[in-house]
Amino acid sequence: MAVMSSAVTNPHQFLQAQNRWHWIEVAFWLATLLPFVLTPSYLSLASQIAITALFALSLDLILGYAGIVSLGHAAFFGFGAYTAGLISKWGWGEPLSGLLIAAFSAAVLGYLMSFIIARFRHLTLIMMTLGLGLLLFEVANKASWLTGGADGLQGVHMWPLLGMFRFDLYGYTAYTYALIVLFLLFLLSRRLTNSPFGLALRGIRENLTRMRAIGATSRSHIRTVYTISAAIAGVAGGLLTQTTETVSLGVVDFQRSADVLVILVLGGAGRLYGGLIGAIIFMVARDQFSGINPQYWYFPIGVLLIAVVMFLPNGILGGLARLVASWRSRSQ
Amino acid sequence: MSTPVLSTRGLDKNFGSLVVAKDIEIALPKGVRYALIGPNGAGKTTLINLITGMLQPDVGQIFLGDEEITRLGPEQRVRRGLVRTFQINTLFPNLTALEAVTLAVCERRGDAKTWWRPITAYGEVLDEAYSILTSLLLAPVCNRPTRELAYGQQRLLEIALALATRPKVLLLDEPAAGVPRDESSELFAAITSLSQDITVLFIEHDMNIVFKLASRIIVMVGGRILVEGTPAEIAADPRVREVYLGGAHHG
Amino acid sequence: MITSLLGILFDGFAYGMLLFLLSVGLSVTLGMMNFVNLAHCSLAMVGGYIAVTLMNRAGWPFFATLPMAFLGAAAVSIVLERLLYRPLYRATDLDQSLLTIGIVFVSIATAAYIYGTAQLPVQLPDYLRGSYQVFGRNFGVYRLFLIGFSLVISIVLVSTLEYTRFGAQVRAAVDNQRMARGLGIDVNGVFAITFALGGGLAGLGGALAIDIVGLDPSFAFAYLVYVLIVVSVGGLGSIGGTFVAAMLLGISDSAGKYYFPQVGAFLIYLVMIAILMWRPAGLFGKR
Amino acid sequence: MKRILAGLGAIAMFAMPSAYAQQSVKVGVVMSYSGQFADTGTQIGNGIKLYMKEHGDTVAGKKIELIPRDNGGIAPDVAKRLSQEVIVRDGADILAGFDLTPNALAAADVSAQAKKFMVNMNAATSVITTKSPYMVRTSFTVWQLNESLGTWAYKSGLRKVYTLVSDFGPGHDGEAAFQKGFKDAGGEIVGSARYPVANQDFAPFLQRAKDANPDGIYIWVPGGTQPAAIGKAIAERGIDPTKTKILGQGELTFEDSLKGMGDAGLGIITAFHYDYNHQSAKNKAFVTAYNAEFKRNPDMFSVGGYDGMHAIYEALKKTNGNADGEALINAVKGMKWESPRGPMSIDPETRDVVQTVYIRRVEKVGGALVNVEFDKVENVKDPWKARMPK
Repeated sequence: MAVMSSAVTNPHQFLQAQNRWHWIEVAFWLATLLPFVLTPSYLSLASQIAITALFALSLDLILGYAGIVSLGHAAFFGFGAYTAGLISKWGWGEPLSGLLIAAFSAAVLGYLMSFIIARFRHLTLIMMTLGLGLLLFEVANKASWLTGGADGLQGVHMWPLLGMFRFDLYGYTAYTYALIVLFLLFLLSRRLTNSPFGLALRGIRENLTRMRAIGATSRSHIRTVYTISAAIAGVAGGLLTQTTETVSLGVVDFQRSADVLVILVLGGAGRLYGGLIGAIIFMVARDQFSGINPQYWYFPIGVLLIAVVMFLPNGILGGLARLVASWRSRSQ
Repeated sequence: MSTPVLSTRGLDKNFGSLVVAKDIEIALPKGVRYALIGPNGAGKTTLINLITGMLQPDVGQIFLGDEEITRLGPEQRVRRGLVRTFQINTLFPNLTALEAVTLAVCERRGDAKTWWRPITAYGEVLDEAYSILTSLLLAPVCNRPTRELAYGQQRLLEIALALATRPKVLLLDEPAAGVPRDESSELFAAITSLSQDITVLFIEHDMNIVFKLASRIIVMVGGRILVEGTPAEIAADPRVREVYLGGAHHG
Repeated sequence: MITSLLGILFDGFAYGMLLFLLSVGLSVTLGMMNFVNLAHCSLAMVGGYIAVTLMNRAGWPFFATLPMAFLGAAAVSIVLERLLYRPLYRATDLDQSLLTIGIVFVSIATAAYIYGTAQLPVQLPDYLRGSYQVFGRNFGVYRLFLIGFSLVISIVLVSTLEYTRFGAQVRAAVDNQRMARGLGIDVNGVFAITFALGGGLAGLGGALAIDIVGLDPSFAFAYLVYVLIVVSVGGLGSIGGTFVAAMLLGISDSAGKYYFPQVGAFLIYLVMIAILMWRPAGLFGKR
Repeated sequence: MKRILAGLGAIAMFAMPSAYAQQSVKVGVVMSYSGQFADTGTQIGNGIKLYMKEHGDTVAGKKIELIPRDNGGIAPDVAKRLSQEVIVRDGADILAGFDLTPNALAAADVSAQAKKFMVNMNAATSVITTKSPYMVRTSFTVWQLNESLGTWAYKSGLRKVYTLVSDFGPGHDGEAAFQKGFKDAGGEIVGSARYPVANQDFAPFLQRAKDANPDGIYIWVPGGTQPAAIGKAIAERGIDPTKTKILGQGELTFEDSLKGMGDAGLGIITAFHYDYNHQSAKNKAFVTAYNAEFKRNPDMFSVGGYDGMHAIYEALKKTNGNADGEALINAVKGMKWESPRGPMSIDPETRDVVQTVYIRRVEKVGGALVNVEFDKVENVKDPWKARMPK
C-alpha cells in the first residue's frame, strides 16, 4: 500500500502501471506450457483444467467484478456444449466455427436471461439463477430426441483442427487448442476489466445505490456483462464437447454450477487469475486425492476448502495478496 | 420570473398511516443556495428521496425546468442534471478515489459502455477527474482505496462524485454529518465555491452554517413545508421559533 | 373428483410439512443471523443417521430416537458454530458458502466411511404404517402424523421466538448486536443456542424424512436445493413464511405430479421463479 | 493409428509406457466411487476384489494390477479423460468398470481408438456394445430383462397394465421394452407416466396409476433411495400387490429396498438376472465368501464385476497373457461359464451377455423378505440388437 500511494502526481502513470503486465503473469503463462514437457501424460487433465479455468473466468466477470452471484452458470456452459455437439452431429465438424456458433448461441441465451437477472440481487438472484439453471437441465433431459437425454449426445465427431491436427488420445491437440482459446479470452477479459466498462462493473459490485446516484446505466451494464460471460461460458462448454467428443446432461447440472462457484471462490473472486488458480488447485487436488482413494476423496477436498476460508479469506489469491501486503509493510 | 430549475407540485407520500410528505410545493430558481431545515423526522431526507426518484410519490409532480420527471428513474434524473449526495457515506469502498470519480465522469459521457478500450486511453477523462479531486483537496490521496480515506475526505468524495456528473441542481443531504465542527470548514468552503450555475439545496442542522451559506431557507415540520423565506425572514418567524424552541421536547 | 383433490391436498400438505421441518432452521439462521449455512442438510443427515442407528442397532423405538436426533444434530451445530462459524460471522457470503460446502464434502465422506454408500433401511412401528380409508381415498397414517407433528413444532417455535424472553433476546441480538451487548445480553450464547435450535430442527426433519425419501450420504446435497427454494420463497427469517412456502410447494408439487405428470419436474422451479418475480423478497420477506 | 496425431508424432515417444510393463496386465477401473452412484462403484469393486482374492492376482504368468479411478456420477467427459489417462499415463491394457451408460459410451470411443479390451460391468443400454469392437458386457441389458417381463406378464394373465418409469434414458428403454413385450403378446397399456429423475415423493404418481384401474402396474426405477419410497407409497395408497400386480426390473426389490419397504413389498414381481437368493451351489459359495469379506450381500453390481473379472482372467488364459485388444476380444467371444447368477455366455456376434432372466416374487422366508424365483426364461439375448439391421 505504501508503495502505491507514494506521491503519484500523475494519475495516468498510476493506472498505466496497474494495467502493465507483471512478471508473475508472464511467468504464469509460460508455466502453462510446462505440461507439454514435464507431464505429457497429464495433457487430457490439463486441457480439462484449461476449460474449467475458462468457465471460472466467465463466472468471475459477473461474480467477481459485477457482484452477480450465480448458481446456474452451467446453463450457458451446457448450452454451448450442446450447440457445439449438435452442429458436429449434424455434419459440420469444423472446430473453430463450431466454437463461434456455440459462443453466439450461449450469448443469445445469456442476453435473454439477463433481462430477468438484472432485476434481482442477493438470495433472490441466486435462487433465480439456480431455478433457471435447473429448468434448463430438465429441458435438456426432456428433449432427449434432440440431446440424447441421459444417455448423452451420440455421434459427435470433430474434424482436425485447422484441417491439420486431429484430436488425439494423448490430448496434445486438445490442450494446445484449449490453452490458446483460454489465453485469447483471458486477454479479452483483461482488456474488459481495465476498460471504463470494467470500472463500472466494479462500481455495481461495490455500491448499486451510488451507481444510480451518479446516473449509471447499471442494468444495461449488467445485461452486457452477463451476455459476454454467457458467451465465454458457452465457449468453455463448446471446448469440452469438441475435445472430448461427448456431451451429457452433466454439462448443465447443478453440480457443475456449484463446482465452478467453489473453484472461483477458492482461487479468489474479483481477480482474473482467481478462477485459473482455483481450477488448477481444485482439479489437481481432486485428481490426486481420488487417485489415492477414489471413495473418500471428498474428505480432503472439504478440509482444503475449510482451511482456505479459515486461513486465506477471499480465496487463495485474496489471502496471498493480504499476506504479501502485510509482509511488505512490516519490512519497511 | 423565469422558469424555476426545480419545482414540485402537491407531492404526497405516506408509509401506511404515517404521513412523510404532504402537499410539498417548492420552486428553486437557478443558482440559488437553499437550506432545508426542520426537526428530526420532519421528512427532509424523504423529500430528497422523492425528488431524486429513490422514492415514488403517491400524488404530485416533479419538474426539472419544463420537463416533468415524476416517473423517471433516479439515474435518468441524474443524467438530466438532478444530483444528490448521501447523509451516510454511500461510496465505493474498494475503488480508489480517482477510479470512483473517473467512473462518474465516464458514466456522464457515456464512455462506461466501452469495454474494448483500456481506461488509460481516456486521457481527458482522467484529467477531468483529477482536477475535480484537486479542487476538493483530494488529489494527494486519489490513488488510495476509498475505505482507507479519513472520514472527512470521504465526505468530500461524496461531493466530488456528485460534481463529476455536472449537476444543474445539487441536493446535499447533511454534507457535514459526523464531521467535527472544527474540521468542517473545508467542506463548507467547497460548497461556497461551487459554480453559480448550480442550484444547491442542502440539509443542515447547524444554524450558524445555514445562515452563513443559504440565500433562502425552507423549514419542514411533520412532512409539510412550514415556511420558506430569506434567512432574515426565517429568523424572525415566530412559528419557526415555536418549532425549534417549543418543539425541542419532540426531538 | 372432489375426493381425489382432497387426497392430493393431503399428500401435498404432508410433503410440504416435511420440507418445512427441513428448512425452518436454515430460515432462522440465514434470515436472522445472516449466515449462509449450506451445510444445513448435513445436519439433517446427522439426525437421520442417529435415528437409523438407534433403531436398527440399538433397537430403540422410533419415537425415542426423535429427541436424540434433535439433540445430536444440535450438538454438532454447536461444535460447528464454536469452531468454524463464529470467526466468520462478518465474512462475505462467498466465504461462508465455501466453508459450509467444505463441511458438506467432509460430512458426505464421513457418512460414506461410517455407514457405507448403501441406503439404510428404516422400519417404522406398525401403528405408523398403512392408511385410513375415507371416501375411497387412502390417507397415510405417517403423513397424518407428520402434519400433526409439524403443526405442533411450528406453534412451539413461533411462540418461543415471539413471546419468550429468549425470543426477545434473539431478536434484539440480531437487530443490533452492540446494543444487545449493552443491555447485558450474552450475544454469543444466544447465537450459539439459535444455531443449535436450527440444527436440531434440521436433525429432527432428517429423522422424520427418511421414511418417505430414504437416507444415504448424498442426502446432504440432494435436499439442499429444495430447502433453499423453500427458504427463499417463504422470505428470509420468517417462520410463517417458511411454513406457507413449504405447504405451497408441497401441494403444487403433488398436484402437478398427479394432474400433469409430464411437467412434474419443472413445476417446483416454475412456481419458485413466478413467486420470486412477483415478490423478490419472498412471500413474507421484509427485505 | 488413424486418429493419433500426425503432426506431433515426435512427442508421441512419451506415450505407451506399457511397453516396459510386460510382467503385469494393468486394468483401469473407471466408475463412480463417489456421489449419487457411489454404492454402484463400491459393489462392482467388491465383486472385482473377491474374484481376485479367490483366483489369485496372477494369471497366465501376468500379475493383474488394478488402477481404480473415480468417475463421480454422470460425466462422460470425465470417463473419457480417465480412460485416456489410464491408458496413456498408467499404461493400462484393459478398461473395466463403467457404471453408467453415458460414461460407457464415451469410454467406448477410447477403447475403439486405442484398440483396448473393454469390459462393461454394468451400464445396461443396448447400444453401448456397438460402439467399440473390443467391448464385452457382463451385466445385462434393459431390453433383455423387460421385454421378457412384458411377454411373461401377458402369459401370467394380466391384460391391462399401467407403466411408471423414471424420466431418463434407461427408464424410457424399460418402458419401451416392457410395452413391446406386453403389447406384442396382446396386452393393453392403460396409461403411463414418467417421473422426474430426482423425484422423492411418489404418492401422487401411484395415486394416478391406481385411479387408472389396471390389473398391474409396471415400475422402472434406477435403484438408490427411490425403491423403498415407492414400496411405502404403494402400501400407503392401499394398493394390494396380490390383487393389482406390481411389476418391475429387479432394482425395485433390492435387498435394501425390501428392508425399507417391509411387508409392503410382499408380492411384487420382478425380472432380473441375479439375486443373492438364487439357489445354486455356486451362488451359495459366492454369497458366503462375499459376506465374509465385505459384511454384506452381493447384488447385481457385484456379480457384474465378478463375472467381468472372470471374462478378463479366462481371456488372458486363452491368449497366454497377451493383453492385446484384438486377441482378448476374440478369446472372449462365445465364452460360456457358470456364474453365481447361473449359466451365462458371450454372444460371439454382439459381444453382449446371454443369460437366464428370472421371474421372482417377494416372499417372506424365515422372517426376511427375499426375491423367490418362480419362473425363468433361458438363454435370452439382447432383443434390441437382434432386431437391429445387420
